[in-house]
Amino acid sequence: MKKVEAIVRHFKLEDVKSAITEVGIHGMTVTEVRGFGRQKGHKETYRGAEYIVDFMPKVKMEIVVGDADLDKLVEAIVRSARTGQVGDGKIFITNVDQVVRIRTGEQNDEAL
Amino acid sequence: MKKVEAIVRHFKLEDVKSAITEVGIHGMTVTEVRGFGRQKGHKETYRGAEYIVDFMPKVKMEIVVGDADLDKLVEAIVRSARTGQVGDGKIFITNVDQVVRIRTGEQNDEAL
Amino acid sequence: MKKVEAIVRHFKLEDVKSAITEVGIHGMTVTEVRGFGRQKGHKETYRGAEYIVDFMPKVKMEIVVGDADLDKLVEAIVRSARTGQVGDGKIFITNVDQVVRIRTGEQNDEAL
Amino acid sequence: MIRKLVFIAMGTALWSGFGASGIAQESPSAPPDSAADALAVSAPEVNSGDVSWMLVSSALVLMMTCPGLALFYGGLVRKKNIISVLMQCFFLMGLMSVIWALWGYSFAFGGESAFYGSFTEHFALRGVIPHIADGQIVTPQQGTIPTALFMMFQGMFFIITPALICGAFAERMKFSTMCLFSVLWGTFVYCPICHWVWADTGWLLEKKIIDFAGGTVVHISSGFSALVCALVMGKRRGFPTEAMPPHNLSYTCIGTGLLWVGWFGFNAGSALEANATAVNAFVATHLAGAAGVLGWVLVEWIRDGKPGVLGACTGAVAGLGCITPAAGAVTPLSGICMGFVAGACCYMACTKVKNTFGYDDSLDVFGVHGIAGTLGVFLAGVFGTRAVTGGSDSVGLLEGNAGQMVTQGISILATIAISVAVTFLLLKILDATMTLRVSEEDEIRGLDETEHGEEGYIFW
Amino acid sequence: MIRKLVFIAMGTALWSGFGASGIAQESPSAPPDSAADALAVSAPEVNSGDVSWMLVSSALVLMMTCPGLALFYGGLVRKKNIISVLMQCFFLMGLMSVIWALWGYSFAFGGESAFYGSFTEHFALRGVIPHIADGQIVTPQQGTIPTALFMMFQGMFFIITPALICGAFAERMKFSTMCLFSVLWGTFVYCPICHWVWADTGWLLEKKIIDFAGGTVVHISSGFSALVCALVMGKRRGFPTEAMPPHNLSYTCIGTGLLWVGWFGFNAGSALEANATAVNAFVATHLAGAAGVLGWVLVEWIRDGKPGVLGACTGAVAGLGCITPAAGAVTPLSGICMGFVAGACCYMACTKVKNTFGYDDSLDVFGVHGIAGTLGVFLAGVFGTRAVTGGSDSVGLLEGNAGQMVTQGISILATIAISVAVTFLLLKILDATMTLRVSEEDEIRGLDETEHGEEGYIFW
Amino acid sequence: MIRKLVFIAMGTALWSGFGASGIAQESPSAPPDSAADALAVSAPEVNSGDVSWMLVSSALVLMMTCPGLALFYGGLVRKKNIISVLMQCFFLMGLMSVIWALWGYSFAFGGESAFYGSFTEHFALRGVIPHIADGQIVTPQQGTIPTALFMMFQGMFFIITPALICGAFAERMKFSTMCLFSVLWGTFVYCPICHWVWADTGWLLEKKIIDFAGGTVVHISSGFSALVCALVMGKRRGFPTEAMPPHNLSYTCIGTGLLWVGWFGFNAGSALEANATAVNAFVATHLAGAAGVLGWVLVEWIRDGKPGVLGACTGAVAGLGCITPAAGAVTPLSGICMGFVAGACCYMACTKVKNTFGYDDSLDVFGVHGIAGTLGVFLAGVFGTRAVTGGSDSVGLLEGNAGQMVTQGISILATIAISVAVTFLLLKILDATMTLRVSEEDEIRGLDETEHGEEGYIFW
Ligand SMILES: Nc1ncnc2c1ncn2[C@@H]1O[C@H](COP(=O)(O)OP(=O)(O)O)[C@@H](O)[C@H]1O
Ligand SMILES: Nc1ncnc2c1ncn2[C@@H]1O[C@H](COP(=O)(O)OP(=O)(O)O)[C@@H](O)[C@H]1O
Ligand SMILES: Nc1ncnc2c1ncn2[C@@H]1O[C@H](COP(=O)(O)OP(=O)(O)O)[C@@H](O)[C@H]1O
Repeated sequence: MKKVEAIVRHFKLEDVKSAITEVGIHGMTVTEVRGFGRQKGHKETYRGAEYIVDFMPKVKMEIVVGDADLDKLVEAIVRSARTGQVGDGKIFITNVDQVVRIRTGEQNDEAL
Repeated sequence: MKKVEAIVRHFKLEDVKSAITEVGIHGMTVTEVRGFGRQKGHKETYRGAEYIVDFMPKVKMEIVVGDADLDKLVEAIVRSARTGQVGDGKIFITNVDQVVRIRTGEQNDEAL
Repeated sequence: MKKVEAIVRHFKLEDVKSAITEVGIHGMTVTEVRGFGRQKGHKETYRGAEYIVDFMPKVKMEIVVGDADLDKLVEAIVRSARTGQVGDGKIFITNVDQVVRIRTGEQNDEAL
Repeated sequence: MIRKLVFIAMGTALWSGFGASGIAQESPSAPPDSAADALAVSAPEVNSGDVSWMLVSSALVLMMTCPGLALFYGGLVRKKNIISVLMQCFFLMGLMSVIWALWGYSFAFGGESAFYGSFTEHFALRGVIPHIADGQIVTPQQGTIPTALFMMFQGMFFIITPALICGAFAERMKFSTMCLFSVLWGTFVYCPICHWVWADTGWLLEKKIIDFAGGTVVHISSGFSALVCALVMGKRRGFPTEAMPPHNLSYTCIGTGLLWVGWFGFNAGSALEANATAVNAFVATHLAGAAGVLGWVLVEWIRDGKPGVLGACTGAVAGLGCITPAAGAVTPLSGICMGFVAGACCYMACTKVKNTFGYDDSLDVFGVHGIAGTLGVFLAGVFGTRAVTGGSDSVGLLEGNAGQMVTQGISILATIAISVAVTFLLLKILDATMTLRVSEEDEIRGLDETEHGEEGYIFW
Repeated sequence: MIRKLVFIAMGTALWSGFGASGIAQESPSAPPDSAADALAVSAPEVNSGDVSWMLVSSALVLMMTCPGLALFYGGLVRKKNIISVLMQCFFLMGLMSVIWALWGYSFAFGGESAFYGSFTEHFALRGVIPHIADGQIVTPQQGTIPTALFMMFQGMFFIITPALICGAFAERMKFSTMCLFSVLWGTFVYCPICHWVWADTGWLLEKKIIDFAGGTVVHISSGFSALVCALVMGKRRGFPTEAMPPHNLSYTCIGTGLLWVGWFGFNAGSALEANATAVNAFVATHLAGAAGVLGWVLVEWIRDGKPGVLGACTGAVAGLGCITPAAGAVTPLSGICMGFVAGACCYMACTKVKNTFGYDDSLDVFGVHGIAGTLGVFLAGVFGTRAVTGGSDSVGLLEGNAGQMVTQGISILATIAISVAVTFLLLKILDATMTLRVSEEDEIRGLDETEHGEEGYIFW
Repeated sequence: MIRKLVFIAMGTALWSGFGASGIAQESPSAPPDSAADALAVSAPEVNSGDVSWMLVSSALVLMMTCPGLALFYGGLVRKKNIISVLMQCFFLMGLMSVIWALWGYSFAFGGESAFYGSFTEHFALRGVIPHIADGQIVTPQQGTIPTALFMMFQGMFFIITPALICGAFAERMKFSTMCLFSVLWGTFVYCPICHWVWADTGWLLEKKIIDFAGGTVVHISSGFSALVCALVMGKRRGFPTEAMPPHNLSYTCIGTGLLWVGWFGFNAGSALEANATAVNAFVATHLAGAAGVLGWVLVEWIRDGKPGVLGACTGAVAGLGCITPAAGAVTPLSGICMGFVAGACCYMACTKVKNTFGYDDSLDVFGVHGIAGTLGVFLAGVFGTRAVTGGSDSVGLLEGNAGQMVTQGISILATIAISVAVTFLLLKILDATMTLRVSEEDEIRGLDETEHGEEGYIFW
């Protein structure tokens, strides 16, 4: 099994969710994060004191899938999260050794 | 070493923490996340406009352990986080190559 | 490629960011987390009711780097995040199979 | 200045005084309209300064419920229940106001009985608001203000008192049951006590109780009813093992600030005129609130090691609650003593007493309002002075009038008795018919989502 | 009490009454200064109670804009736009106040025309504030209060009305355009309507319109202008498919509480005296707000299955908006009816109507203020009664004066006509010259960052 | 209307006027009680309109400290220090009120000296509140209101002034030291300056200073003391390299709205009557605040490229602070000028000046209150006019009275001198005895956790 971590723009969350469910994947975990990268931040000024905000709000989606679903999942994310502007985000794929569903104790692919 | 990521219900956090410390593990990192899965969300209505909230609040616990402790840790989580209702959450286990304790520079099992 | 997850103190975030960018790494994702470990928590009292707060606010930095950059990155983090007091945090290193840049579809090292 | 209002009987709440000298004494059995006509002839003219102050006071007391109490309570619950607390306070502003206009005012202030009012005399504001009688426009008047304003000011008390009780069953009560409970409680607990103490023919008024602005009517009644609610409804799931710290103390602090400001309307408004009594009530109220802060924080600092803002806020409310019955009868200096004692005692009630007995009065309604109110009615009997009430008879225990303590004691007991008995009865009936609590699953998910389908904060 | 103010013409807003009996009748064409001198001789003395109440009322109406409306609206937008909403409300307090002092008051209340005021007569507060004429200090007076206070009270209305409109184009309008739009709208929509209804020579006043505190001037004008804004500006990116729930309903609830309290100044202050009319307006206002809560929540509970705090708050505003034109002309009991109807109708307008036509009135300014205001002006003609307005002629439809309905209808139509036409024109001109909306990218990032360079909450 | 109060000396704060015409002139050396008796005979009657307004004003000024200032400051600090700021403001409401009742009022307004008051004359409100003398009830009166109300209104100023200073040492001062510092500062800085300016025998009053509502007493004193605090205490850890943006600007905006509303009590209340002076002060205050918004925002928009809500809020406070000494002496038009200038100048002080000198005045108390207050006292001498103050002598520089500028200058310098000197001394003593700052570790963790053991928001 693989864990797909996708860092995407905030307002793309719903689109990506739809795209993912369309390809038949029905579980994910989402975290609010701040990303630092090529995308230029913005300036905030409070009583003349300037702050460069270079951590941009993003969401991280974590989706664990069986190896068979990996490619179509990645493709769905890339398609739905892209705007073409700098800052669209990244996808990181890592290996998962084991999955357990807490409710039933089911393991691995059955637990997804 | 293994990283155990457990997505559990919010109100189970204290119970799981106790169960984990009872089996002798004394470190973890917790993140507030939103989970999408089988568990049905709920409907919110604002001036007649309905929103389906299908991202449920969950907490993600990340615990890195030596391989020897893995099984009892997973068992402790499953036991303490279970309610038997849909939405109890998942456990994902991945491999960790290296651990460093920042304060001392200690590495791997010594750093845990 | 490797994913470096560093759990560090809140107020060290800017220092660590600087140290990392100085060694030539220009992307990272940051999450607000709560850490439980050796560091003693504190007591809060509300109308005489005491609560032990043992989840300390921390930030988790996730940085994916090519294997070549790993050591200098870890070194930079350890150097900049250390105070020498209990609670400085940990670094966890895991393997990353694949990286995709959503904007361009570039893969792996090119995507970083 | 020699006090003008010497005809006000010692220890009598001033607004009753107007009644006593106006309606009650001169034409006790006259029907309202002709009484009003009579007033139009004999009563003092409407005084713009008094009207101005009473309009403001009414607005201030409304502000106490929302945003005041809504924030004070809202900050203390867990995030998942913030909406439910706001909704309880806010919806009661709608519900209780209409009930008051329909029958509440009439059942509190109408009728000739010593023990209860009349549902019909002023039903739907009959004889209270401007109307046409024999082709003449009649605007009923009470003292120097229109009766409609007196009714409105009193109505604001009718809103906040059941809202105070909500703190006891916060985070677990069904909203629909809460609504019905509040209407019934307002009718069968609040109105009778209000009648006893402030209606012309009330038996406690007759006994010359000192309860200037509602120590019995508001604080003891709500505080003890709250205790009954906490006991009958049972604890919140997880109490007391699970940590349930306030989710937003900044709200609680803002709310307390607004409560404090509103309390000036509550207490100084209870003079019903912008006169020296109002001024004394204002000053005594402020200093009692201030001393309440010091009292609680001092004890907390010594016992818990740190002074907290929740303690400061709770101490203020304790001091303000304690001075309420006494504000028009004691000097501001006595106010300082009373506030300080109340702050310290309520700390003990909210910590030691609650822990000992183990009931889950979620937001400490009993520990603050019940205790401070009781203390206040008691101490009003001790510190009451004719320098403030006017008249030539001695007033409180310190002026040598030990009999007042008996009156105060009887008033406290009677108020507790009716509050406990009727609240218990109502809760039992409601539990049997529509249940009091939400399901355990709903309690865990939080009432915001399950009872109201809304979320308090959406910060991402 | 027989009402003192029998000389006030039936159905005439009281403040115009002063004008009618003072300036207009006795010296209609006298220049302001000598009129003021004349007043100094013949007018009633400044009454401290009335001054006190009007100072308070002015403060309360300011409080309605910020924090009241700022919180009410601020809580309803998404987190990324909270600053922009606060800024719009707050900055308008600065901008509109200065415009009012410079020419707004003059253009609303100056001049002799039936249709528009004079830019010059009171330009920069000439003849309004204390000044020296022939070596004598002149402090112009209107009724029993200084004219400067009348000007100030009215000025607070000039602030809040454009601020209300901001709800329609929230989350997408350019700040600079919003500023200019508000100044132009205030000058060319607000001031004329205000002149028609409340200036001595206004044609709707002449027709004896019942609009006590601004059903036409404030609510219909802002509500219908808001609708035009929503239509001309177009929808927010993502509307209606994307979920845009309120980011902080607790703010909305606090804001509503403050709006409610402030509304007492708005409505009861419109009596311009601390008298029985003010009291009636206060009570009617409160009960209409309360009934509005019940009206909305009841319908919502039945239709959506759950009673929400946003519904309760919106219902309150609907009820309060509806009673505004009628508060000094109907009894508090009619207020209950009006509030209840408004609550229920506005629910329908904000849900059914908006969905059917599909415009994006972001915060439902039209659905609440437009509808409730129209309803209120209409129902004022139905329920108006001489028991409240004084005088001996019948007032509303229920008293047999069907002609009043025609006047009310004309007033509504005229107000809608000017609001829609001028707003449309202004928006088209501004769109062509400086554009109305921010760029799509800025809209996505949020106006806080892009228009103001600030963040609402930094919680980590 | 010709001004009634012609006997009030030009440039004299009105409340001193009462003293001057009442106590001071007729029986300067009489002991308080018999003076009060004398008043009961010769003084004007208590006026319900004036009492009403002064009760409201007192409530409004309290509201300025909490929730007003508490929110304004609370929003500006980092999340980990929100409780500490709220606690400082709230606890001072308790602490300073009791100190004021015990000796503060006496030391400010008692005695015969030109330079300091008497600790004993009115110790514990002796001769201020109702009491019995020779078997007679005595309610001391001042002008048309009870003395207790005058004392209370003044007491609210005694609370907010040290609370203002808290902005300078926010996020690093020990709470216990802050408490003691505030008591000492109130006693040895505030009370003397207050005595100079507003007590019957004060030397600056004697010199006919124009300081209507506290430009010297409140704003210069707190602003310059704040500067000393910032310098003596040193910078916050990380200042100025680390970003320390406001954690909750919505709080700051709400707080400013409430400050603005409360300021009407502060300034218009300083007329001590609901009269034309109060009205003028109200209007001038409002327009100065409004112009302050425009002044700051305009400069900020030009220099920083974007208009921010923090700028709008700070500009409002600057304008309101600047008009404070002048509100009862200049016309509202001058108020617009003064507010605008203050907004622009304070922008410069908070950005250029602070950056140049590099001190860490955390929340810009000096840059706002110090600068705006100084400007205000100065400009009051320029714009003061007999059209507003009454009387027949010319008042300000523009009316040809250049001498007034000297008085204003001396007043400013004297206020700065005592503020700087005594504050410096107190801080040095407190630093040596109990230390001023928390430990560096505590500063990093935040004062909420370390000083108060509480958390501001628990949102998960
Ligand atoms: N090396 C990295 N490790 C972890 N996260 C990264 C890394 N580089 C970028 N990111 C994440 O991806 C987001 C987008 O990256 P950015 O360089 O701004 O644009 P793009 O994805 O278009 O190249 C960043 O905000 C950050 O959250
Ligand atoms: N494929 C997945 N990848 C990542 N997280 C998942 C996945 N499936 C479920 N989750 C997480 O687990 C939580 C519980 O899953 P759900 O399907 O609702 O119930 P259950 O655990 O009882 O099967 C979800 O809310 C989500 O956070
Ligand atoms: N086994 C673990 N798994 C995951 N996170 C851990 C683990 N142990 C510690 N941490 C994280 O590291 C942080 C610091 O650990 P702690 O034991 O307090 O101090 P130190 O890093 O100095 O040993 C914790 O707050 C927690 O977030």
